[in-house]
Amino acid sequence: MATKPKDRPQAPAANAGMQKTSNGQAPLPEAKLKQIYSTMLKCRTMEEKIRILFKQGRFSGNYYAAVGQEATEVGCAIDLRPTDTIAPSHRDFISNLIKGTPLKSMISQIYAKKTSPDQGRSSPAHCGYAPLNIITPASTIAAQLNIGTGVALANKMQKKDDIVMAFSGEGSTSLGFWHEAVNFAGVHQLPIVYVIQNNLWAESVTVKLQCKVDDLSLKATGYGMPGITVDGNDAVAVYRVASEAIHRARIGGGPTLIECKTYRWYGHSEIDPAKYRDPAEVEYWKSRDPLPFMENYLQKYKLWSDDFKKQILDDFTKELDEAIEFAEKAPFPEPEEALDHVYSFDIRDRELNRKSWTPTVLQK
Amino acid sequence: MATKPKDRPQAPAANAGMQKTSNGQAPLPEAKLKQIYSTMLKCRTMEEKIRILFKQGRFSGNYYAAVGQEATEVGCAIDLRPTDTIAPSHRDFISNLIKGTPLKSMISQIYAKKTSPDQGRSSPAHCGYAPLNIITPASTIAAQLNIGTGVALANKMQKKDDIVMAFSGEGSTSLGFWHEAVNFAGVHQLPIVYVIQNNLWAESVTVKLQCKVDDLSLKATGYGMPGITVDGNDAVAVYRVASEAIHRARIGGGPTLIECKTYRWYGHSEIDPAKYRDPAEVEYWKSRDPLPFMENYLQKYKLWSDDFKKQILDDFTKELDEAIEFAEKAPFPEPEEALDHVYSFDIRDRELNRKSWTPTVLQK
Amino acid sequence: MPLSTYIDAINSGLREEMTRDEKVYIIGEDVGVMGGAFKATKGLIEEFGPDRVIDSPLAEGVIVSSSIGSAMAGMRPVPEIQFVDFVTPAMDAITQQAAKLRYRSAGTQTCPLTLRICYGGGVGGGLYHSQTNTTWFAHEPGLIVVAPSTPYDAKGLLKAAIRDDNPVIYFEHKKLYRSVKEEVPTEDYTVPLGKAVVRREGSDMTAVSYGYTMQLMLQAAEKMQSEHGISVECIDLRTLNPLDLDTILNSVAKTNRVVLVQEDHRTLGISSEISAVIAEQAFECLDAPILRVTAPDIPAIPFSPPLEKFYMPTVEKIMTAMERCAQY
Amino acid sequence: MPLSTYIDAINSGLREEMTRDEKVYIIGEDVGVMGGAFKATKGLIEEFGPDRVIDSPLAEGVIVSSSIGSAMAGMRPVPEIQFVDFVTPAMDAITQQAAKLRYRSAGTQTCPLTLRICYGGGVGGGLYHSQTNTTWFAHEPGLIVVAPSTPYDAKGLLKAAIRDDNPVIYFEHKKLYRSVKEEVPTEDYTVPLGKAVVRREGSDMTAVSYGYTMQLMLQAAEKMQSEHGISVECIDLRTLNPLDLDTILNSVAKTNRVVLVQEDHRTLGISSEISAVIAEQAFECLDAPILRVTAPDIPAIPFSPPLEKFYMPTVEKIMTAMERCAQY
Ligand SMILES: Cc1ncc(C[n+]2csc(CCOP(=O)(O)OP(=O)(O)O)c2C)c(N)n1
Ligand SMILES: Cc1ncc(C[n+]2csc(CCOP(=O)(O)OP(=O)(O)O)c2C)c(N)n1
Ligand SMILES: [Mg+2]
Ligand SMILES: [Mg+2]
Repeated sequence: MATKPKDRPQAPAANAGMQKTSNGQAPLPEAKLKQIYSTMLKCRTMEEKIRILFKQGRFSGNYYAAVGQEATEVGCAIDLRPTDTIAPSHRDFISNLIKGTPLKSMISQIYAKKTSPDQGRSSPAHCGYAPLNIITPASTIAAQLNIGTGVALANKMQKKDDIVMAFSGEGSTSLGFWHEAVNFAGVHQLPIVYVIQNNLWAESVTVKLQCKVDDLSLKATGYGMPGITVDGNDAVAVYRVASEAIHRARIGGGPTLIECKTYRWYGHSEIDPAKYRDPAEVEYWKSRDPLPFMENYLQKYKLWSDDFKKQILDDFTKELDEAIEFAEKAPFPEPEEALDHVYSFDIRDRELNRKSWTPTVLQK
Repeated sequence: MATKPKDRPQAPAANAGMQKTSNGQAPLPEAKLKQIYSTMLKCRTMEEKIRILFKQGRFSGNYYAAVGQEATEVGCAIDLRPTDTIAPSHRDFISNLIKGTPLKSMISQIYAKKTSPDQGRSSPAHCGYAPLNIITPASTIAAQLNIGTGVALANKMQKKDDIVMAFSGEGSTSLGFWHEAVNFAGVHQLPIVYVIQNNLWAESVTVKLQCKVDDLSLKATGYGMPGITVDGNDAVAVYRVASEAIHRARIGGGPTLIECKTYRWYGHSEIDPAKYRDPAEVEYWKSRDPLPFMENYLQKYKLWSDDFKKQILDDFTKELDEAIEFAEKAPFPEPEEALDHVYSFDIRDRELNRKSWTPTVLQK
Repeated sequence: MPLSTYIDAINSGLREEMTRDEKVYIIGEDVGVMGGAFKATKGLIEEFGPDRVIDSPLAEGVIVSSSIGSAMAGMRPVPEIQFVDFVTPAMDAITQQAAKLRYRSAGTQTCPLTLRICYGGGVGGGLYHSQTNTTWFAHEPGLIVVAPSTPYDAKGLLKAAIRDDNPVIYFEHKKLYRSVKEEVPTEDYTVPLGKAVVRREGSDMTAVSYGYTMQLMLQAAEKMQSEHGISVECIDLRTLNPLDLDTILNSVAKTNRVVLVQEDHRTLGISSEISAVIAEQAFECLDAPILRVTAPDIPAIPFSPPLEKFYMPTVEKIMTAMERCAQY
Repeated sequence: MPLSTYIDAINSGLREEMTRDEKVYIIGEDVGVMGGAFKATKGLIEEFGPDRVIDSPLAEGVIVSSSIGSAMAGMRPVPEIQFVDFVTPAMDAITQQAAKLRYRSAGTQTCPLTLRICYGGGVGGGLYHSQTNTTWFAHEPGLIVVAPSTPYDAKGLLKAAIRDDNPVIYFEHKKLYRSVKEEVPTEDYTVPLGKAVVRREGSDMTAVSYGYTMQLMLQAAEKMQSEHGISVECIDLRTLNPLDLDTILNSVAKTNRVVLVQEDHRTLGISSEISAVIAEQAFECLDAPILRVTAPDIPAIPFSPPLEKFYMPTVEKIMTAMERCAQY
């Protein structure tokens, strides 16, 4: 006989759980709401500043702004502990700010200076920070998510209650690596939260050509884990959904797949005019800017004042300017530092490699 | 706000479709039922014979028997046209028999003789046949399924109504390649039918460690295609489900993911005693042998006679013995043929490669 | 003949082949509406439509494997990998399927495809947008690997590749896209696969390279002539697999000295193979050690400008090696 | 000291390291209840439980990438790839992540893992169970690649690899598993990574190999002595990346002749690099061409016995090259 597949085993439970905490009955603590807003505002401020610096030619390379996606990034990552791990993609530079990487280190990364966490090795947006367990990203799509899955495995093995927050774009979900990692986390019930930032575009490719389904959290069905789609521009909704997933992961309840529907305001990178998009689509999403949305929310709960915003901006702008000045003045790495950190045995590297273009036999 | 994912967009439609044709209301034509049975019987007979030949040391290498899975293989592939393509895995040697590859070619493959379709290059169970569009398999899991997806793309581009039948085991579904191909077929609505033969084991690894879900057709949800799970030991049920999927693919309705729940009677290969399985599990599944199941079915419709079976066996055994004799007498390839078919320009290969271990400078 | 950049040569090569043969199609990330990350496929989706210029999902594996299948079924796919740094998901498709399909089926199933891959450093791309990785494929019998260094060859090799019955990996260097111009015929022509070319005749030593560093090598050779009166014969490999050994060995027999230049890091770059072939088959001809000018053995090109500069071969580094070779 | 096979040496090396350090764990296909396709991990799941001997899903990518992550987080994973023919899904994890993590994080994030990979032909495995593919990894700075040829080294290198702070790719040759026996200490010992060893001293020529063909080369050397009175110094590379050039160059300086032996096909096998290094740095020492004994350039080892036999290097083929080298 032909049988209809059993219904998704876990997703309903998760959704059910979601109802309890995420439909707005109990408002979040005031301090948390303010923290979410102020962090989003800082992210926005920093990235718009970085974009200007790029246009001014003050750093080389490129930058992948998450402007428009702050509610997702902040809502997911704001409550992480220092010992939790973030697996960021190319568009998650701001996750460093959220988790607490020093601004001077971050802006040094933008300038590829010796003072950056990777001493100028990766491209500007690719910032990791070991002291806070932010994985230094490769550009390879989904690579950090895979490594993050391994960190979650270690957490489980070591019986720690640290969790992993792994970001990916909707484009990433098509990649084989992505599938292997998420499936693995399902089998081993790892303490990890997978967040798909569905910003509708992977570079110039629409999500319609990426995947046949509309709600990417449906993919969770095939991995036997809870899946949920949330408005990624609503920081409070994201926060609630993420909190539940983080909590579940922490107490050994396994992984969750969250899709945040959001939008990338600008081009894929600073050199992409993004002409492939309908201007009306861009306008629509700009009208759903997560920042005013959150301002309204604060107003509703009488937590808002113009001064509150001004204070955040004043303080942060000062800090940011200092960081920029620091980074601009910081030295570049020395050329020969290119030979370091290949292996754990450093001196050997240099010896080995000097031979690369100066044959020893002729040096004598 | 947090939103519940929309329900699977296409699977219900498919299941609905399935109800109409597959719940046994209209019996299949008599000739088809007999053909299904006789083909299953031939597959079983051939594989049991091959296993004996292996034990007798009459061919080298190894063999991966599909004994126990004949209802799935035959039910899925029996109605394919010569111009349709099969993408077989290591366990689908019998798909050649079903599609019509000459027995002499098939048994020559077992013996790695010059007369095999690949002139002795691949291992015994890895048999393709270009005239009937059976892809010559690599051992790499899911590789044929990926190539088959490309054939389906070509069929669509060339506006042909040929389809592709791609087999994989449940283990294969964990692999990144598998995911990339199935997702791609969903996006492009390709004329392909993916059949997962869930025989509960991938070599020694239980499906419980492979994937968190029980019904693997649930994976279809994430790819936006119909998914259905069927009793893979019920040839008629499989046939109905496959026929609908094949039909849908042929008329441009896109891909389907079918999970056939079945069982591999013997070890992963002929050298695997499969001690990791509970004997009770093996017994249970042997009691669900697809062949007597089909015999009963024929009896129910008064299509059965002992003579019918005997006739099939007599004829086929004769043909098989001839093929074995042919293959045993056939020559091995000449050693230097190892150098052929590297590129389209054959002669050059030999010249190039003779240098490999006889430096020309010293030949003079 | 009009002057053309390297990337325009690729673009017009694609257009001409798609016009000539309707079985030719393109698939890859951002090749359609965006016209490619570097605009190599610009205008093609407008001309040939989205069925023949396919914006694929973000999945290099199926970009290549679907091309293998469609090629087997009669199409002539020209898949693209945006950066060779991201070719790894397609590693199985390329090395285990495309390279071995003809062989494993004794010639009964084949996959004539042309996989375009953008590679190379020197443009500030950093660790994951500057890699070379040609070795992985030059090492695989069954694949033809080409890497043009000029606009003329870029077009001619591309057209030859698309028409060839073997799987061809076509490496295009991003630094060359807009930095060199050359006369490129508007009439149909091809450049033969498997043939190196002597770009500059010389008598004192043989220098061998491909891609971007071929251009540097040529400049170094000119300077060696004008500044030191040393005549360097320059060979452009063009095809990295299978290698055109005759052209190399004949030149070495004439000059007796060899300098090999590659952008790739040192260990097991293509120069290693060329050196080994010469040391085996032209040993008698050698008057000096075979010198290699390569990048150092580090995992990839770091981003920070001083680090990238340190990594890349330069005209000066090449000249240093040539001088030492000559003085030996 | 008891005699041990190569595979038993691996098995007891794993057991000892898992006992010594509870951070060490194993992950791979069929490594648990089955004890591995070749029984390398036999008995370990019984001893250490399924949390430390993990039967993974059929997905080489995550076998390696999860190991990278867990290593970064303090574990000492020993993942296994069943056959190197199936390493391609892990190509990104190995070459782009494991090899580059330390580098891209300036040493702040590292992944000490030991990836065991079974490789090699000569056992009737056919196209997809016989490959070598060491070049892909020997070419990648940031990886340490070892390939033991004896039971003693198999155990000692494995233990050294597990304790090392770098990602180590450990190639084990399936033909060696049960074909050689040797005394292996029961006390703790390691064999240093990055050091080749002179297996046999000699004065007339230097021969270099690793893995299974190292054993053939040794036999050929014995015969050269007894049948022709030619004394061959045999070097076992043991580590393929980074290469121990000093041991090789010192030997060549003594013998002035070189034969390189590899099971891999010819183009861009490890012998190419060794030849290039010698031709560059020890040119003065050479009295004869550097000869390579390799498999022919075909995509993989075909299954049919006459074809496989044709492919594999043999003692006879190696002796032919040695004789020619001596006669030159
Ligand atoms: C494996 C791989 N293929 C291709 C690329 C090039 N690339 C960088 S970002 C990107 C699009 C990513 O889209 P998505 O996952 O949706 O993330 P978003 O940029 O929208 O945040 C592509 C194709 C890459 N980095 N890695
Ligand atoms: C990429 C890859 N990894 C590993 C293997 C080794 N291998 C061959 S068959 C097999 C198990 C396959 O299980 P499944 O897909 O369920 O098919 P079944 O054997 O049960 O028919 C494995 C691990 C392989 N052939 N390819
Ligand atoms: Mg996106
Ligand atoms: Mg199975």
